[in-house]
Parts: sequence; C-alpha cells; structure tokens
Amino acid sequence: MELTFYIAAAVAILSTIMVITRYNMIHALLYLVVSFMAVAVVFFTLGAPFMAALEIIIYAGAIVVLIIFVIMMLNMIQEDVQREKEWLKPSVWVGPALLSAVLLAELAYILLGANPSQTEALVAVDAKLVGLALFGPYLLGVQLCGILLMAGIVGAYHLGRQKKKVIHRFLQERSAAA
Amino acid sequence: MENLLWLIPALPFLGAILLVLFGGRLPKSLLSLIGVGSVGVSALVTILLGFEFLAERPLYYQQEVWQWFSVAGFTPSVAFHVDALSMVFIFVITFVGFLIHLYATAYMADEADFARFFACMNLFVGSMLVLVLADNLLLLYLGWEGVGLCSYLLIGFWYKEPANGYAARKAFIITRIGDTAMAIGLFLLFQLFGTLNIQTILSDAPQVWPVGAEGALLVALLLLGGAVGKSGQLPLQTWLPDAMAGPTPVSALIHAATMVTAGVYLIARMNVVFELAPLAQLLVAVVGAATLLIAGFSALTQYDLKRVLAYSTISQIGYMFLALGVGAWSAGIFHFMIHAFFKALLFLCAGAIILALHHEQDMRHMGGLRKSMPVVFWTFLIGAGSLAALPLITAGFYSKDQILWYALAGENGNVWLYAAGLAGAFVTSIYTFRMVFLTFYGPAKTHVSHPPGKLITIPLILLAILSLVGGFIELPHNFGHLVLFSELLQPVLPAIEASASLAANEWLFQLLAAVVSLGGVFVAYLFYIKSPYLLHRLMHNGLAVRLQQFWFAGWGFDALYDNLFVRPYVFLANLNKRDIIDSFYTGLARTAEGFHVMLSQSQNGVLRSYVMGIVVGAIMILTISLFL
Amino acid sequence: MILLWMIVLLMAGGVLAWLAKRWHPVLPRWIALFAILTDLILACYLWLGTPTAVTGSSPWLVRLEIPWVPQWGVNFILALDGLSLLMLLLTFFLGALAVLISWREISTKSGFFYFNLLWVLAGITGVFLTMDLFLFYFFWEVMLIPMYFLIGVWGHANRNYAAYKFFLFTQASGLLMLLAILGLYFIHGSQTGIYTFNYFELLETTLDPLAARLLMFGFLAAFLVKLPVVPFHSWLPDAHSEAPTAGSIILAGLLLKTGAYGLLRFVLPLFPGAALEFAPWAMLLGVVGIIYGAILAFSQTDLKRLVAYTSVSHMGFVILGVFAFNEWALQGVVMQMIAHGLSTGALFVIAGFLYERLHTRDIQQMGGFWSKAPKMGVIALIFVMASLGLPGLGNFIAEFLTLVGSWQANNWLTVFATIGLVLATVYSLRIMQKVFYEPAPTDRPLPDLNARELLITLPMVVLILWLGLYPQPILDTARPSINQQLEAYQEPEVEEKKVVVAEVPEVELGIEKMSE
Amino acid sequence: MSTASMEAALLLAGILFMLGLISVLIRRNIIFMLISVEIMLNAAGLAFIVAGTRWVQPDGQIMFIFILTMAAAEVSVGLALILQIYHQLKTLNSDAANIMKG
Repeated sequence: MELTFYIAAAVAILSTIMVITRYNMIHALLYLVVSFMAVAVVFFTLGAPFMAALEIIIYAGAIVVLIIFVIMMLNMIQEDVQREKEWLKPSVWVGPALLSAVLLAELAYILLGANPSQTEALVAVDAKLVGLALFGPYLLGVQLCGILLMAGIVGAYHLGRQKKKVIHRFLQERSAAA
Repeated sequence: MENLLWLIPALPFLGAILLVLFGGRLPKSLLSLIGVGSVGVSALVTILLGFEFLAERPLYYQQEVWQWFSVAGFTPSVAFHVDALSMVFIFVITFVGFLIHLYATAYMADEADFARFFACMNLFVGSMLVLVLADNLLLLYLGWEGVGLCSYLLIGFWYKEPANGYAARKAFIITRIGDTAMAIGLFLLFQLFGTLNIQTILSDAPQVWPVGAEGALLVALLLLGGAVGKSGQLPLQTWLPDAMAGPTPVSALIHAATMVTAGVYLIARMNVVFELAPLAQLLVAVVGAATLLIAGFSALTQYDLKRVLAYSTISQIGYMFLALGVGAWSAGIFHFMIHAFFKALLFLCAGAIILALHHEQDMRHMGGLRKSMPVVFWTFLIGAGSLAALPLITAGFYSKDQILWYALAGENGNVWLYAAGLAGAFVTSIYTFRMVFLTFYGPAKTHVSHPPGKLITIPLILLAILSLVGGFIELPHNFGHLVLFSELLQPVLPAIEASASLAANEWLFQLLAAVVSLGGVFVAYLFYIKSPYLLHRLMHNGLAVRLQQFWFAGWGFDALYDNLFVRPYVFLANLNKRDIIDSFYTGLARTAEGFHVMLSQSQNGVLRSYVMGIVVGAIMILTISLFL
Repeated sequence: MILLWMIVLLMAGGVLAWLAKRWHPVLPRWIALFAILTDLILACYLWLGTPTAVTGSSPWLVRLEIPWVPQWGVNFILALDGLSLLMLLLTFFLGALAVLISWREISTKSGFFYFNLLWVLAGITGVFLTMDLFLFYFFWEVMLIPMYFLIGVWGHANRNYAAYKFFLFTQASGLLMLLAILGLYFIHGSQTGIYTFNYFELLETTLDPLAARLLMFGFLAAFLVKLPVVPFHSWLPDAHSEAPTAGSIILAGLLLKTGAYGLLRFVLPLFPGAALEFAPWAMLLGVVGIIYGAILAFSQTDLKRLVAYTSVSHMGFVILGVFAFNEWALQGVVMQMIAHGLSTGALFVIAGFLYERLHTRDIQQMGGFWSKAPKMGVIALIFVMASLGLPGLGNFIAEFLTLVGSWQANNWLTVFATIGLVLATVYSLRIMQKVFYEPAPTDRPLPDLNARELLITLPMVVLILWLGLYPQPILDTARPSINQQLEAYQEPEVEEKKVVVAEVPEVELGIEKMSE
Repeated sequence: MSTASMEAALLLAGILFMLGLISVLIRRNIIFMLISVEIMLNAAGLAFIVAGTRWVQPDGQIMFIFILTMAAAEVSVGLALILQIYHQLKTLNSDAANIMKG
C-alpha cells in the first residue's frame, strides 16, 4: 500500500505541475484529470474508497467536463495559446513561486517538527459509516449543501444568460426611464 | 443745586443721543439748537454751581448716580465729585466748549453731516466732563477713553480723505498706548488699596507709602504714561500735530477745552501720589521742559497755520507739566485755564481765516488780512499776545511768569528747568509773532471771500476779553498780590513755597521774562517785517536748512516710530497672514492624504495582486506564530 | 421639568420645521422663531423669578433627575444655576437673532436649515444644563453634527474644507474628553463601588496627581480646542468665514462659550490641584492667544476672517481669567462670554449684511460706506468700539475685571494681556477705516439697514450698552455659581478678601462722613 | 499504512495546495485561475481525509463531501461569470477586469 501511495503522490504532483505550466487549456485539463485520479488513488490508500469514487465522478468527471464545455464555447484558438505563452514569463512566476515555497517550507516545518505520533494500523472508514454520520449529526449540513447547489444552479443560469445589451444596469435603467 | 451735578455731563450725552437717533430727520436749525443748547445748559448749570461753590466754599460736592457694579469688594460707582480743581475744569470745558459749539454752527453751516458733527462734539464734551467729575479712577477711565473715541471720530470727520483717517487712527492708537499704561496703574492701585475711589486713595496713600516708595513711583510712572499719551507730551506727542486734520472747531475743542488737558488734570488730581514719588515728579517736570522746547522749535518752522498752533499747544502743555513737576500745582492749573481761553481764541480765529480763504491753511499764501478782517486781527493779536506772554496786559504773562518763577525758586525747581522755560518763552514769542506777521501783514495773497458773521465774532470777542482780564485774578505778590485762584485751589492742591534766598530778587526775574518775551517779538519783527533778507540769508546756510527740515518734521519722531514699531508690525502681520500654526495642521492633513494616495494605489483591481497580498499576510502570520 | 421642555421644544421644533417645509415654504422660519422665542421667554421667566442669592445657600435653582441607564449609572440630570441661566439667555437671544438673520439669506433647503439650527441650539442648551457627564458628551456631539451641516451645506465657496476642518478638530478633541470622562468614571467606581456619571458625585472623587493631570488634559483638550486657545485655533477662522451668517453667530456667540463654560464647570472644580499646577501655562496660552490673534486679525482682508481672529484674541481673556482663580477674574470671564457673544455676533451680522449687498467679504473692495449707510455705520462703530474694549460697553467690564483678577495672579502676563488692548485698537480701527472711511471704490448703491435688520441690531446695541453701564444683574446672577466653582481654591482667596474687606467699610464710611 | 505516510500525505496536500496557489498567482487567464482554485480545494479536501483517517472518524470524509459540493457550485457560478466577463470584455485576462479599482 505504501508504495502505491508514494507513486500516486508523485503522479499527482507531477501532473499538477504539468497543469499549471501548460499553455493550452485543453492540455492542462487533461493533466488535471490525471491529477484528480492520482489523488483518488491516494484516497483509496488512505482508506476512503467512497471518497475516491466521488473524486473521480465529480471532480474528474463533472467539473472538468463543465470547464471543457465552457472552453469550447469560448472558441479558443492558437492565438490564445500564444498569448498564454507571453503571459507566463519567468519574471512573472518566480516571485510567487518563491513565496509559495516559503509557505510550503513552513508547513513542512510544522509537520515534520511535530512530535511523531504513535504508530497505528490503518483502519478504513467505509461508506456506511460516512452515510450514517452524514444523515445523522450532519443532516443540517446536507440540507445546506442542497440549498447551495440550488443557488449555484440558479446563479449559473442567471449569470450565464446572454443579454442583448452589454451596458451597465444603472445605465439601462436610466435609458429606460428616459 | 448740588443735586443737579449729574446734569452737567448728562446733558451733552443726551444731546449726542438725540442727534444720533433723530439726526437724519431734523432741520439744521433744530440740530444746532440741540447741539449747542445741551452744552449751553450744561455751562449754565456749571456757572450756577460755581457761584454756589464760591459762596459756600465746601470741600466738595458729591453725588452718586448709581452703583456701576460690585464684585468681591470692587465697587466702583457712577458718582460725581466736584471740588475746586474739578470746578475749574468743568467751567473751562463747558464754557469754552459752549463758545466753540456756538462758533461751529456757523463754521459748519454748509456741512452735510451736521448731525454727526454735533453728536460727536457733544459726546466729546460729555466724556471730558465725566473724566474730570469722576469720583473713581474707573469712571475717570471711561471718560478718558470716551475722549479718545471722540477725538478719533472728529479728527476723521472728513473720512473720505485717507490721510484724515490715518490721523484719526494715529490719535486713537497713540493715546491708547498711554491708556494701557494707565490701566496697568489702575490694576496696581486696586491691588494695593482695594478700591479705585480717588479720595480714598489720596487719603490712604501717605499711610501705605513712605515718601519715595517703590510702589508710589511705579503707580506715578504708569499714570504719567497715560497723561503723556493724552496730553501729547514726549514721547507720545506725535499724534497731536496730525490731529489738525479735523475741522477747526474740533481742533479748538481738543486743544483748549478737552482731551489734551486730561493729562494735566490726572496728574493734578493724583498729586499726593506724585508728591510721594519725587523721582516721578521730577520726570514730569523734565518731560514738560523737554516737550516745550522740542515743540517750540518745531512750531518755528511750520507753514500750516493750524500746525503752528498745534505745536504751540504741545509746548504750552509742556509748561503745565513743568509747573506740576516742580510742585507749583495751582500755577499749572492757572496756566491751563488761561491757555484754554487764548488757545481757543487762536484756533477760532484761525478757523475764521481758513474759512475766509477757502480752506487755505498755508501761511505763505496769506497776508494782509489786517485790513480785510479787523475783528479777527485784533482778537488774534490779543490771543497771540497772551500766548507770547506780553508783560502786564495779557493773562498769559501772569500765568507763565508764575510757572517760570517756581521752576527756579520752587522746592523742586532748579536752574536748568528755569532755563528751558525761559528759552521756551523766547521761542514762543518768536513763532507766535511770526504767525501774526505772516498772516496779517504784508501784501494780501488770497482774496477774502467769506467775511466772518456774528456767530463767529461773538465767541472771538468773549474769549479775547477773557484772555486779557483772566490773568488779573492771580497776581504776583510783589505786584498787587492777588491770590484768588490759588486760594480757591488751596484745599485740593498743596501750596508751594518759594525759596527765601531768591524771593527778594523776584522782580529781576519777572523783568527777565518780560524782556525775553518782547525780545522774541522783536526778532520776529526783524525777520518778517523789517528786513526779510536776513531770513533769506539764513536759509542759505546749510546747517540752518537741515535744522529747519528736522524741526519741520517734528524732530523725526514720526519717522522713528514708523521704522521702529509700525513697519515691523505691519510686516510681521502680513508675513504671517496665512497663520503659520495652521500650516502644521495642513501638513498633518497632507501627510494623511499622502498615505491615502499610497494605499489607494494598492487597490489596483488586479486580482492576482490581492491574492499576493493574502499570501504575504499568511506568511507573515505564520512566521510570527512559528518563530516568535 | 421646565428645563427638559426647553430642550424638547427646540428638538421638536426642528423636526416640525423640517416637515413643515412641505406644507408651506415660509413655515419653517416661523416655527423656528416661535420655538426659540418661547424658550427665551421661559428663560426670562426663570431669571426674573430667581430669588436674590443668599451667601452659603445652594447655587442650584432648578434640578431634574431621571434615571436613564441605571446599569451604567447614567442619569438624565438637568440642573440650572446662575451661570447656566445666563448662558441660556444668551443662547436663546442669539438663536432668535440667527433665525431673523437667515430670514432672507437662506433660500435653499430652508426646512433642513432650521432643523439644523434648532438642533445645534438644543445641543448647546443641553451642554449648559446637563450635570451628567455621559449626557454632557452626548449633547456635546449633538451640537457638533448639525453645525457641520450648517457650514457644509449653506456655507460660502470653500465650505467643505471648513466643515471638515471644524468637524475633525472638535471631534478629535471631544474623543479625548470622552476618554477622560470614562477614566473619571472608572476611577470613581473603583474607589467607591458606585459607577456613575453624575457630576455631583464625581466631584467627590479623590485623584492622585498623575491621574488628575491626565484626566484634566483630556477635558482641556476638548475645551481648549472649542474655546479656542492658540495652537488649536486654526479651525476657527475657516469655519467662521465660510459659515452662513447665522452659523457664524452661533459659532462665535455660543459654541466658543461652551468651551469656556466647560472650563468653569468641569475643569476648575474637578481637578483643583492639577489646574493650579497648570495655571501659569494656561495663562501664558491666554496671553499668547490675545496677542497672536490680534496680530493675525490685523493682516486679514476677509472681513469675516478678521472678525474670527478677533474672537481668538478675545477668548484669550477667557482662559487668562479662568486660571486666575479669583472672583473678579471669573466674573470677568462670564461677562466676557456674554459681551463677546453680542459684540462679535453683531460684527458677523454686519459682515453678513455687507455680503448680502455686495457679495464680497473682501475689505479691499469696500470703503466710504458711512455716507451711504449711516445707520449701519453707527451700529458698526458701536460694536467695533466694544471689540476694542471701550468703557461704557460690555466688553470693557469683562476685560477690566478679568485683568484686575489676573493681575492678582500674575503681574507680567497681565501687562502683556493689557498690551493686547492696544493691538485690539489697531485691528478694530482697521475695520472702520476699510469699510466705512476712505473714498468708496465703487459707486454701487448700498441700501441702509431696513426694519428687519434694525430689529436685529438694535437689541444688541441696547444690551451691550446695558452690560457696560449696569452689569450688576448679570454679576449677581453669576455670583453664587462662581463661588461654587471656586470653592476648591478658597484657601488663598480668604486672605486676599480679608485685605479687601478690611478696607471697604472704611472707604464707605469716609464717603458718608464727608458728604454730609 | 503507517503514520509516517500520514505526514507524507499531509505534505502532499500542502504541495498540491502550493502548486494551486502558485498557479493562481502567475496565470492571468481566468479559467486557469479557476482550475487552480479547484486544485487548492482538492488539496484541502485531501487534508481533511487524512485527518479523518488518522482519527478513524467519518467527519473528515463528510467535510470532503461538503467541499466537493461547494466546488461544484462554485465552478458552475464561476464559469457563468467567466462567460459574462468574456462577453463584456472580450478577453479572459483577469487584469483587464479592474474597473472597480480604487
């Protein structure tokens, strides 16, 4: 299992790096799928098979597909790729990368500097347990999630509508009043 | 009668109030009736009161009108106190004031602002009466400042001319400087005596202070400061010549009856304090002596008729100060009274001349008026004779001789003061007769268009008579020995003893004074009538010309003060017009604004930079929580 | 209860005036006038009904106490003594004048204008009446915000700057006072276990010197800025010159007086020790203010700004007198508050009249108005003379008493303050010279005062003369409460009084004997 | 699986998060930024799961489900916004969307 974890972790990191360095969005998204799958494997090794399944279905499936659809709607062409290339100069990414590295180093310092916890055998937390908790103490959270999704749908519908006029709504009101 | 005391100052005030309220609506005849009538009735009351006073010979009359205010033991009243000294003053003020008012109705007849003029004149007389009648120093101060205000209003009466406004302001501000010294003196007096009642202070002072006490000296000096400002003495004399900017009756009122004699009154009134501070008293004499010389020499060089008279006033008040300073109190007051008569006379004559010559004041453009204006000529000659102290016939001789005599023979007198007085007398008669000769003799240079009417000549004649006979109430003891005046003042003012060693030779000094006076007349005659080429020759001498210019400019005092005080003050004030302290707060605001600009630049709308901000913040928080 | 009604009347009147604008455009000013006049009558009724003060009795005439937030010890306490009564009379008198002066001047948003005017007055009334520090702070702020609108909405060209500046200065200093109030509250609470904002109870607090000093500076901050004392004065010229005439009158006549009132009412009795320590410095500040304000006033060309700087100069006398700690000086201060309110108010009124006619405040463009408007000239002359301290007018009594009092405390500073009178002459005469003397620069006709304007100015003339010639009623009204404020300083006072008392009977006897 | 890999898993979560963060910081394309946010959310979810596993509790997984839900909603609304921005500004450059700058 350990080995599986490390390989999956390595894949996840590598593919994520690939995601953030691609110029072409579709390529990046494909790497993203790989990354999500690798993380799903990590979930499995951590004893959360249900979550692994969800990761693949929702992240790698639904969300990525959604993004792909949008990209298709936006008609990305070669020029855009070229522009991505221009935008992503070393001078742009060195600073943030360094800062993030500092953050990571501090995180690592916390993790590694902490007292090593006692060794315990891994116990899987299966879907049944999760389900019991989900519809027991977390019932309210589930309801809220439902509302959130509902709001997301409504919001997406409202925002995604194509309006005829592309001026500001205050201006619109004024023109209507006039 | 004594219950009517309050009427004396109240009537002029009433007149002033009526004129202010209804001045715009009444005809001129009614206006002059109110203006002159109020002072006239006041003079009538004064004369009746004076008769009663002379008959009864009380120490004083006193009347409290109301209590002004009362704070923790400080209880000044609006109360009037009249003793012999005040009696003399109110007589001069109301009587001479009345004559001047009468004259002014004719003089100002063509003036549009008739009501304003008489309102101010009435207010002037009223304030002066309050000044001399006040029973406490605070009320005296009220009159004192009121006089200053009225002088401001009247000197600047023709306000459209900026120079007049300047002269008016100068008069007010310079006298106010003196007043400030006096106010400080009042604080000190109140602290020491717990009251400002004059009689209380005078009776308590000898117990509080020994002779020569520091407190007495300080108080005396501060009061002298006030007196010097109002009376136009050194070093605050510069406003008086400029005060000629007002109409001529105003000049007469300021110089003869009111205002400038206030300082004399104050010192005479506070005589006990000055006697307790011999040093201050000596200073009074020295100031008087110096002023009479300086002003006399300036008068020699002036061409403006009124300016000559103005300098002569300064000089004559210097004589009064000299008299007060050597302790010849009653002599000083006597000279004040006589001076009021002849100076009012001279000014009113000058006014008649100026009016007749279309407001021409320059003596170089006058001349030959002896024929065309005989009444004015004769009255002016009498006034001039009195001013020059022509022996035996004029009142001025008796009063001035007394001063000169005590300046030498009095307890505090000395040879230097006497010499100054004598030199002053010589100069006085020179400039007086220079004025007479320039104005009335020689060829006529300006046509007389406006011969003086009755309203103008009657006051002149009355004053001329007084200028002649006024002196006979007080005659030297080796010559008639009449002491009506000093006897009257005896209870109020300390008497003076002449030193016995000199007394035997008094006639010698009287003769000297007479000779000096006549000599002055002769010199003037020599230079201006007999042989004018002498004057011409003198004017070609470089030193003489420079001296003449120096004296003409009033010994450079104006320029000195201008450079020393006025200009630096105006410069500093204008420099700081924007208020330097405000720039500190403005700077504070600017700094805040700078920070605002700096911080608002970070709000650039670029999403990534916001995220960057979050990251940096996270790093900082983590670092702090980890390593600190 | 009458005290509460005074405040409520003003506040309700304000709201009503605002609403009334909808019904009729002239209704607001009538409502405002009516509300203020009613208050004026109430205050006069209180004044005339005041029994003559008996020494030793409580100076408080009327007191009202309602618990408000008992948990925090906040009470609704209104109390009236002679000092507050005088201030109230001044408030309502000047308030009525402010309404009359705005009669024609304010044409835009008049309803809101009168709302603000009345609320400022309500705040001022509250400040003068309340004896609960929490409430005092509340009214202090009530006063501030409508004033901000008065300047900011109806002011002249540079009004926004002036309004901000005014707001920032007073607000910042007011916050320091709030801190000090809270400090006093907690110190008192920890000492006695009773947490209260009640002024009468807080008077009993014993403070160690350091705490007293700090708290006093908190209070001083607010009062000195409001007064204003020289380094903190720079809001005043801007606010005064940019405010509409009514605003200037209320600023100069009343708002500045709240600072002086605060010094008398709170600083003196609450922190006697610290105040004694600070006294020489405070007097120095006063003298600096007198002279500095006078010099600045001299150089101004904007008439309202000039008058504003004269206020700085005159208020120097107030702080000079307050920190002299004797009855003469404090009576002088009270007189100065009233007389300055009238004289400076009147000068602003005249500046307002001139602005209405000429649309300028620049004295370089004026001159020779005496012949065109003699009535205005006479009235201006009277108030210019009042401002330079001419005897016979109210300001003279005030300044003379203040200086007599401060002379007992400090000779040299008094000498310099007296020199300030000369400088006052210089700037005052400059007003007369530039506006009424000299040849007129334009031939534009200048209508003289009309009936309404005479109605505004004549009462002020009468009052300033009355104050100058017979100020005793005012002094009598103020005396008990002044002695109350001075209670903590009586020790040195007794000796001085003895000297005086010993002399006085002698004097009076002397007079009686002689005159018989 | 030993606890050592627990820490390794947490470290993985951290690394992924950092990578997402770097991407947010360096990309101007809004879609890329959205993707990066997804990566970060995913990393956060991973951390929850590790914690849940460590304490043998279902709560971590539940939190992951919530995150998932939120991510889904966020992506849908976000994409709609991106569409609008693209229609209004004709670009996907996030720097261009700075109309509200101070």
